[in-house]
Formats: sequence, structure tokens, C-alpha cells
Amino acid sequence: MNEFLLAAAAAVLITVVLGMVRILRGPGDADRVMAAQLLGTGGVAALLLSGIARGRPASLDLALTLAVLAAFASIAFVKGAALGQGEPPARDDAP
Amino acid sequence: MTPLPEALAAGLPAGAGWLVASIAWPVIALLLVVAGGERFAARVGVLALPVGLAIAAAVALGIADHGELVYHVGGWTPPLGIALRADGLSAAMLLVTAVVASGAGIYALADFGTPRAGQTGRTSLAFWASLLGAWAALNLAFLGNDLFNLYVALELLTFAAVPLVCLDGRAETLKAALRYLLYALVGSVLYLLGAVLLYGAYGTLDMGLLAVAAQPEPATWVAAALMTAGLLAKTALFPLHLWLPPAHAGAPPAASAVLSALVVKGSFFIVLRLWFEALPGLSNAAAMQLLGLLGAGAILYGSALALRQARLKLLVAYSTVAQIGYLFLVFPLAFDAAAGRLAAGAALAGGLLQAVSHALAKAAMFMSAGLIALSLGHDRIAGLGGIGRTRPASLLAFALAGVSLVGLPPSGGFAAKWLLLSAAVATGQWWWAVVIVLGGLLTSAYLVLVLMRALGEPAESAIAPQPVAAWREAVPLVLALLAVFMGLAGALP
Amino acid sequence: MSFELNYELLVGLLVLTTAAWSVAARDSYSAAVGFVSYGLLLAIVWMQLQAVDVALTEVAIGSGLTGLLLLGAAARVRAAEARVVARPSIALRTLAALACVGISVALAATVLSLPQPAPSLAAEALAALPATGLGNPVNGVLMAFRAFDTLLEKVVLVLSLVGVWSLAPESGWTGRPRLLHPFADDGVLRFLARTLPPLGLLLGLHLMWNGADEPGGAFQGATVLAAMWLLVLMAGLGEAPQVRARWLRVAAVAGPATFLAVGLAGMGIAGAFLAYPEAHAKTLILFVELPMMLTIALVLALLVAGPPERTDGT
Amino acid sequence: MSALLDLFTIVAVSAGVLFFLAGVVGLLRFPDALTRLHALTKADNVGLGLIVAGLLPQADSVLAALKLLLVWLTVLLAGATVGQLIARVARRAGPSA
Amino acid sequence: MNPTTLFGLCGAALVGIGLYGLLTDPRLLRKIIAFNLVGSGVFLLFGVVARRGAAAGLGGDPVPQALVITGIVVAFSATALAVALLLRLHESGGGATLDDAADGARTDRSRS
Repeated sequence: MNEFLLAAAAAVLITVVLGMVRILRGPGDADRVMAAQLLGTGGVAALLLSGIARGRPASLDLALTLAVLAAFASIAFVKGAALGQGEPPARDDAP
Repeated sequence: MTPLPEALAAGLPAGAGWLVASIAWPVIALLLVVAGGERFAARVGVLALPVGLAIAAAVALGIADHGELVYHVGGWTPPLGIALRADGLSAAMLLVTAVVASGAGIYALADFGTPRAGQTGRTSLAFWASLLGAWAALNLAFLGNDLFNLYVALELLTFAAVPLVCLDGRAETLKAALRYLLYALVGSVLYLLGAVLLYGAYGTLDMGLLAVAAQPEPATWVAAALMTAGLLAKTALFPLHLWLPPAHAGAPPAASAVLSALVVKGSFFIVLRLWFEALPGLSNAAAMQLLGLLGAGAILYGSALALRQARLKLLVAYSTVAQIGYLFLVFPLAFDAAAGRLAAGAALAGGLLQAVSHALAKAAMFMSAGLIALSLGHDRIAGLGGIGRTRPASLLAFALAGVSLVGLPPSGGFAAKWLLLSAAVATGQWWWAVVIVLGGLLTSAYLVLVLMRALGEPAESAIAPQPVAAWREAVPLVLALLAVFMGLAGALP
Repeated sequence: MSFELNYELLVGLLVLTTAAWSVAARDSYSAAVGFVSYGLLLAIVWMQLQAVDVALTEVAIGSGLTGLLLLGAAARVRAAEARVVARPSIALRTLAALACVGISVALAATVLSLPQPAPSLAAEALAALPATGLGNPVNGVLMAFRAFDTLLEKVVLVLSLVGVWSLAPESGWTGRPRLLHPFADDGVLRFLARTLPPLGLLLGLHLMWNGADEPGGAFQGATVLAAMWLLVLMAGLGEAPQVRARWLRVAAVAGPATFLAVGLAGMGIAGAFLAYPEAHAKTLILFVELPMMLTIALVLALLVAGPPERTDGT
Repeated sequence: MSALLDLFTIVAVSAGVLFFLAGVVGLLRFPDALTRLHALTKADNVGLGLIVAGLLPQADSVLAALKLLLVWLTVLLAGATVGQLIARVARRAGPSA
Repeated sequence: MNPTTLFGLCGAALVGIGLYGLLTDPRLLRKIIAFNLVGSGVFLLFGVVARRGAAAGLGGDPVPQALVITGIVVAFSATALAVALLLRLHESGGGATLDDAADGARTDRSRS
């Protein structure tokens, strides 16, 4: 069973990292945010799977922390993207 | 400071508590400055200066009595706990730090005093917090005996020093601050990497325990190389000096004084401790010659560039690059080829004296250069004419500090260079003697150039000089006089 | 065993890929996203290295706060970075690459040459742990054996906050950090900022309280609190404090001040600076950790938010 | 009983992994940002939900099971919010992005 | 090879990758990111040292683990200060690098 859970964790990780190609290709910031969001969720899943497989209760706290902070980081991504959009791109070119 | 039974059991001599005080006091003052706010920053800071000075004196007296003071923080002995240790070297550095910090603090009252109406007090808060933070960090660097504790000291020093560079917020000084920050961060991360490898190999970070355990093997070598490289970047030893001139020349004078006189000495002191105390068995002739070679490069390159500067503050900053070079001549000169290890002696004493007298002289020099620039409204060397008549006290302070930098008797600089020269002669390494003498000649060349300009006639376009308070001129003068008479004090005991 | 190694090999490779990514990506925003992913994978590595406390810190800092910092910066300097023209020549880059490969190889060789069995202070730490009343040896090191480092690290935090504030333009001293200027239309964000923080608050306190005996601690808890506070501020549910607010200043130094006071009291009652009398060690440590958590949460959030800037007219 | 629970775990976790895979395929293959977002939210919510459900029988305490559910709820909550915000960014950037 | 050694090699590689970025990318933000990579590589090596020191029933030596936590906090403070400096430099028209020649914006403006 534990081997299966570890294999599942590995599969999830590979999958979400494949998704990172979206960060590379973009084209928009929205796509990059999505890929990062997916990575966060996948990371949570991998932590849960490997934590249960190893019988480490602390990994649940870690996954919970990650889930809370991943939500926060996603907001940060969006905020960053919006900050980039909202500002006139050539702001420092103004006289 | 009454020693309790437990303290005695842990082997704490009476007076070792002052080691804690010398770090805790500036931290307390720093916290008060932040909590008290801009309006009280200068007052709290100034009140902290004499207490800090007294604590440094108390440590020095303790050293005079006991020779060495050791304190186990929390009562936990190394390797699990952290030890503080003070010897003569630490005491000298603690004292000079207290003196220069006090001088800089008093001098800064005019620039960073209690904010007047219409001022936000931003720079006042930042200056005093940084000064006190740097003081605490330096004292820790001189007392720390644990490699990771010293890493924290180095980082504390960085965070205190960088904001000092760009208090005025101009793009030019911001760039200088960023370059400084990047060099400093990479320096400390390399240092930490070395410490990690040493822990991996020997299971301790305590320098005393490492000295016993460390073997001359590849892991130790890699660690020592990384740590030394990192510390050299922070000390701005040639060719890792690029960050120093813009950072030190662009900062306000009181800040430049602290940065140039003291901050670079913190990391240098750790290099000394590393090679002399933690890994004494690791040193070999080639590595020590290499450090000396970099030092020699710094002396010649720094002096040559100082000679070519058009601005006074940049000249003083390049002079720091050169004077740092002398510090590193200690390594080849203190190397005992017969025993195959570094030995404390004339060379180490000379290096320490150089660190102390340069601190006093360079602080005096930056402060007097600041007053000259304030008076003239610029610091172009070509436009210094007439300053000898309008600001004689500042120019005198500059010249006296120069006497020590060149190494004329009876200055501390003279005593330092004399000790280094005699070590060079005694060990038959005449090439370092040549470098020392050549460096002295170059130093006198760029200083005489400044003095000649300053004593010359004012240019016709010269504007009326701005007034400068006499008490401000007194600060660099006192520091310069201390530097000049250091040599006599050193000859007494 | 073999499968375990495969899982770890995979995680290691992914870590290196994301690291290389955040160096090589053309656009800094992508690089920052890559760095956040890297931090997350690194947390998995720390888990594999049986360092749960570090994994918690890495998740909180690496993919949380540092990410926000880097992403915000990337968005703001994007236009200026697009104009950067000069790159080092191929020859210089090759030289740099060779030097870096050399350093990595030397490090790898050193790691492989480390003695076996490895020296360790695990037994010493465990033996001394009862004197602290704690059950988590990592927290024992942080709060007792090497409490001095921890105290000074808090001073580093305060000092860097003053450093960040000192970068405020003179006209912006009474303003607010730009990151915290709310969106125009924030209904959705407000919903999250109302629902998530209660959970985060619980989690933060749980981590701190648990930290005495289980993985976790004041620092990890505080990071979660900092993130929640930032979320509330970003959603416009609360006002960012002015840097000169008295309560803010007192809170910013409360942690290190309490720690220092307890440490100095230790000189009198326990025989050494930062020593605790054995009967009250755990109580004192928790007494120090509470204000420390407040300070850390506050300072971390304000470090991320950046210096105050003028809010009107921008 | 235990074998039955293990079977449930295997089925649910496998299905969860498949959802992640489908989400990524969607993220990589779908033509525009909004449809990609649609694919992503599926992977997020359902994929993790299935994995959490599958792990529940393996949890060794009620508290651990509660934490598992809490993790899922958090991700669900964040996913919904962030999804809307991303959609806003995507719309503002224009249909070409 | 065991997993711990594997991560040790990984840490060594991270230091190299980060240093390369620091040396070759003129953009300040990228230097800051690269510095963080070097830092985490060093911390990872420390974590490997800790794991190797597993003894007395502990999964790792708690001393280096605690020091890594301190180190991460310090590295974060450094990043915050560096980013604040970078943004202030940018706001005051100083471009995105330390080198005036590399900042296309700079030369453009001086011409116009």
C-alpha cells in the first residue's frame, strides 16, 4: 500500500510539473498563475500521499500550512499580475 | 555581576558578564530607538554612547586582570551551547569601536539630531538604529567564538551598514547600497557554506573545539577557502573591493566614518580568528603568501587609484582600499615556516595596531572631509583652495589623520608599519617590506597633493564658505590626535 | 528502498529543474513563479530529510512570503527589465559556467568525503532537553541551547525593517506601502479574506503551541499569521498602519525586548544570560514565544509590504 | 474489511491522479485562458478531493481525518476565489492571451 | 547511493546554479532570486549534514536543523531589503541593473 501511495505522489508531482510548461509558454500571466496554482494543489496532494505512506502525522500540519499559504500565494500572483497591468507600462518614461 | 554558584561551576570568571553587556547594551538602545520613535532616536542614541564606552573599558580592565574572559551563554557549554571569548585583540577592537562610534554619534547630531518641524525624522531613526545595530554586531564579531553565531553577527552588520549608504535616496547611492548588499550577502553565504562543511566534518562550530579536532584534509581546505573568500568580499580586499568606494564615498560623513573605520574590520577580525584560532594547523606558506599578495595588490592599486581621484571623499574611500591591504600582510609575516603554522607575535600586533589606528584616522578623515565639503558646497580636490584659511581645524584633523595613514612617527600607523616591517626583516621576507615602503610613499603623495591644493589660493569663482559649528570640527580632531598618539601609548607597556 | 530512491530522485530532479528554470527564464515574472514552485518542492525534500520544522519554515517563507515579494517586484520592474540590453558575452558566460561547475564539483566531492559515521549533537541535545521542559529538540536548540542566535536573529528582523522603512521617499513617510493599495473591485478577494484568516489564526496558534513538543514553533506560526494579516490588508478589509504608529513600534520590538529581559533576568536567577531556572523553563519559554510571535508576524508582513509610499496621486 | 478499504483507497487515489493528469492536459492543450481555467479547477477540486477521500481510511486518528478534510476545504475555498480573480486578469489582458 | 547523499549532491548543484545566475544576469531582481538559490543550496547541505547525524532515535541532528531555520529567516530579511532597494532604485529612475550601459532606458533618456 505504501509503495502505491508513494507512486501516486510521484505521479502527481510529474503531472503538475508538466503543467509548468505553461509558465514557460504563457502567453499571459493568467496562464502562469494557473500553472502555479496547480503546482500548489499538487504539492499538497503529494505531501498528503507521502506523509500517510510514511506514517508521519506532522506532514498533515505541513500540508495544511501549504494549503493556507498556497491560497495566499495565488492571491499574490494575481495581485502581482494586476499590479503589472494596472500600472502604465512605461511609467518611468514619463517626463 | 555577582557570580552565583552555578556560574562558578560553569567556569565563569567575575567580569565575564561584561561580555554579554557589551552586546546587550547596544541592542537595548536599538530597541528603545525603534520603540521610542524618531523624536527620541538621537537622545536615546547619545545617552547610549558613554555607557557603551564604559562597558568596553570594563571588558578591557577584565582582560588586563585575567588575560582572557570566557562566557557560556545560557550556561550551556560548547559544542551544544555558544561561548563568548575575549582576549587582548578583542579588548582593543571593542575599545576603538566604542570610541569611533561615540565620535560618529556626536558628529552626527547635526545631521541626524532630533527632527525639527517639517522633518519626518526618517533619516534620524535609520541612522541611530543602524549605528547601534552595527555596534552590537561588531562587538559580537569581536567576542563570538562560535562560527554560526559569527554568521549572525556578520548579517546583523550587513543590515546595519547597508541603509547607512543610501540615506539620501539618490539613484547613485541606491546603486552603491545594492552592490554592497549583494557582495555582502554572497560573502556571508559562502562563509556559512564553509561553516556547514566544518560542522559536517567535525560536529562542532566552536572555534576552540575545532582547533583541536580539525585536520588538514580536503573538506577542511574547501571550507576554509569558502569562508575566507566570503569574508574577503565583505572586507573589500582587492580584487573584491569594487563595492567599497561608491558606498563609502556616497554615504553621509558620519556613516562613512563608521563604515570605513569599523564595519570592514568586523569581517577582517573573523578572518584573523579563523586562521589563528580555529584552524591554526591548516595554514601553509603558499596560502599565506597568496593572502599577502592580495594585500600588496590592494596597497598598490588602492593608493594608485586614490592618487587619480578628483573628489576628496572618493580619495579617502580608495585610501581605505589600500589600508585594508596592510591588514592582510599579517598572514605571510606571522607564518612560522619552521613550525608550519601561524604564530602570534610582532606581525599580529602590527596588524592589530594597523586596524585600530586606521579606524581612528579614517573616521577622522571622513568626518573632516565631510566638514570641508559642507563648508565649500562640493568636495572637488581642484577646488579646495583657501580651505586652509577658512577651516583650519578640519584641515589639521585631515592632515594629522594622514600622518598616521602614511606611517610617520609617533603615530599608531607608524608603530603598526614598523612592527610589520620588522617582522618582514626578521622572517627574511624583504618583498613585503618593499610593498610597505612603496605604499607609504604613494599614500604621502596623494595626501600631500590634497594639502597643497588646500593651502593654495582660493579660485576666483569660490563662493563664501558655509559656517560649521566648532564642536563638530573638534570630533575629527580628537580622533586624529588619538591616532597620532597611539604609537606612544603602544610603546608604554 | 529502490522505489524510495526513485521518488527522491524524482523530487531532486524537479528541484534542480525549477532552480535552473528560475535562473534561465527570460521573463522575471516567470522566474519568480518558478522560484515559488522550487520552494514548494524543497519543502518536500526537507520532509524526506526528516526535518519537518524546516519544511514548515520553507513552505511558509519559500513559497509564501518570498514569493509575494519577488512577484510584486517582478511586476513592477517589468518594463525597465524589458529594456535591459547588455548581457555578458558568450565567452564570459562560459567562463562563469565553468567556475560554477568547478565549485559544485568541489562541494559534491566534499560532501561525499564527509566522515562516516557522521559527528552529531543529537545525543547531547536529547540528553539536555529535559532541563528545558520541551519535547521538540529543534525548539530546544532554538529557545535554550542556542537561544542567543535566535534572539539576535529577531534583532536582525527589526533592523531590516528599519532598513526597509529608511527607503521611503521623504514625502511618503506618512503614507502606506504600495502593495497594500486595494483593488478597485474586491468582492471576491474580500470573501476569501473573511473566511481564510480564522482558519489561519487557528493554524498559527496550533503550530506555535504544538512547537513545544512537536514540529512547529513561534516562527512558523507567525509566518501563517503574517500571511493572513497581509491578506486582510490586501483585500482592503483593514488599513495598513502608519510606520510612526506607536503601537506598531512597541509591537515590533516586543518580542526581542521580552526575550532580552528574560535573558538578562537569567543572569540573576539562573546564573547565566539566557539561562532558565529549570523548574520554570517551559513556562518562561512560552512566555517569550507569545510576544515573539506577535513581533515576527508583524515584522514579516511589513517587510513584504515594503516601505511606505505616498498614496495620493499615484 | 481492511482489504476492502485498501481497494477503495487505490481506486479513489488513482482516480484523483487521473483528474490531475486531465487537468494538466487541459492546461496544455486547450486554446484559450478561460477554457484552460475551467480544466484547471476540475483538477484542483475533484482530483484533490478524490485523493483525500482515498486517504481517509488510511488515517490513524479522527484528528488526522479531520485535518485531511480541512486541507481539502481550504484548497476548495482558495480555488474558487483565485479562479475568479484569474478570470478577471485573463479578461483584462484580452482574448488573445 | 542513499537518498541523503543524493540531496547532498543536489545542494551542491544548487549552489553552482545560483552562483551562475548571480554572475551572469545583469538584472538585479534575477540576482536576488539567484542569491536565494545559493542560500537554499547551502541550507540543503546543512540539512544533509543534519540527516547524516541522525542518532539517539532522532531522524536528524536538531542543531543544524535549528540553525537552518534561523538562516532562512535571515535570508528572507535580506531578500526583503534587497527588493525594497531595487524598487526604490527603479522608482527614482535608476533602471533595473547596476550598470548604466546595460539599462537601455538610461541611454534612451539621456539622448532624448
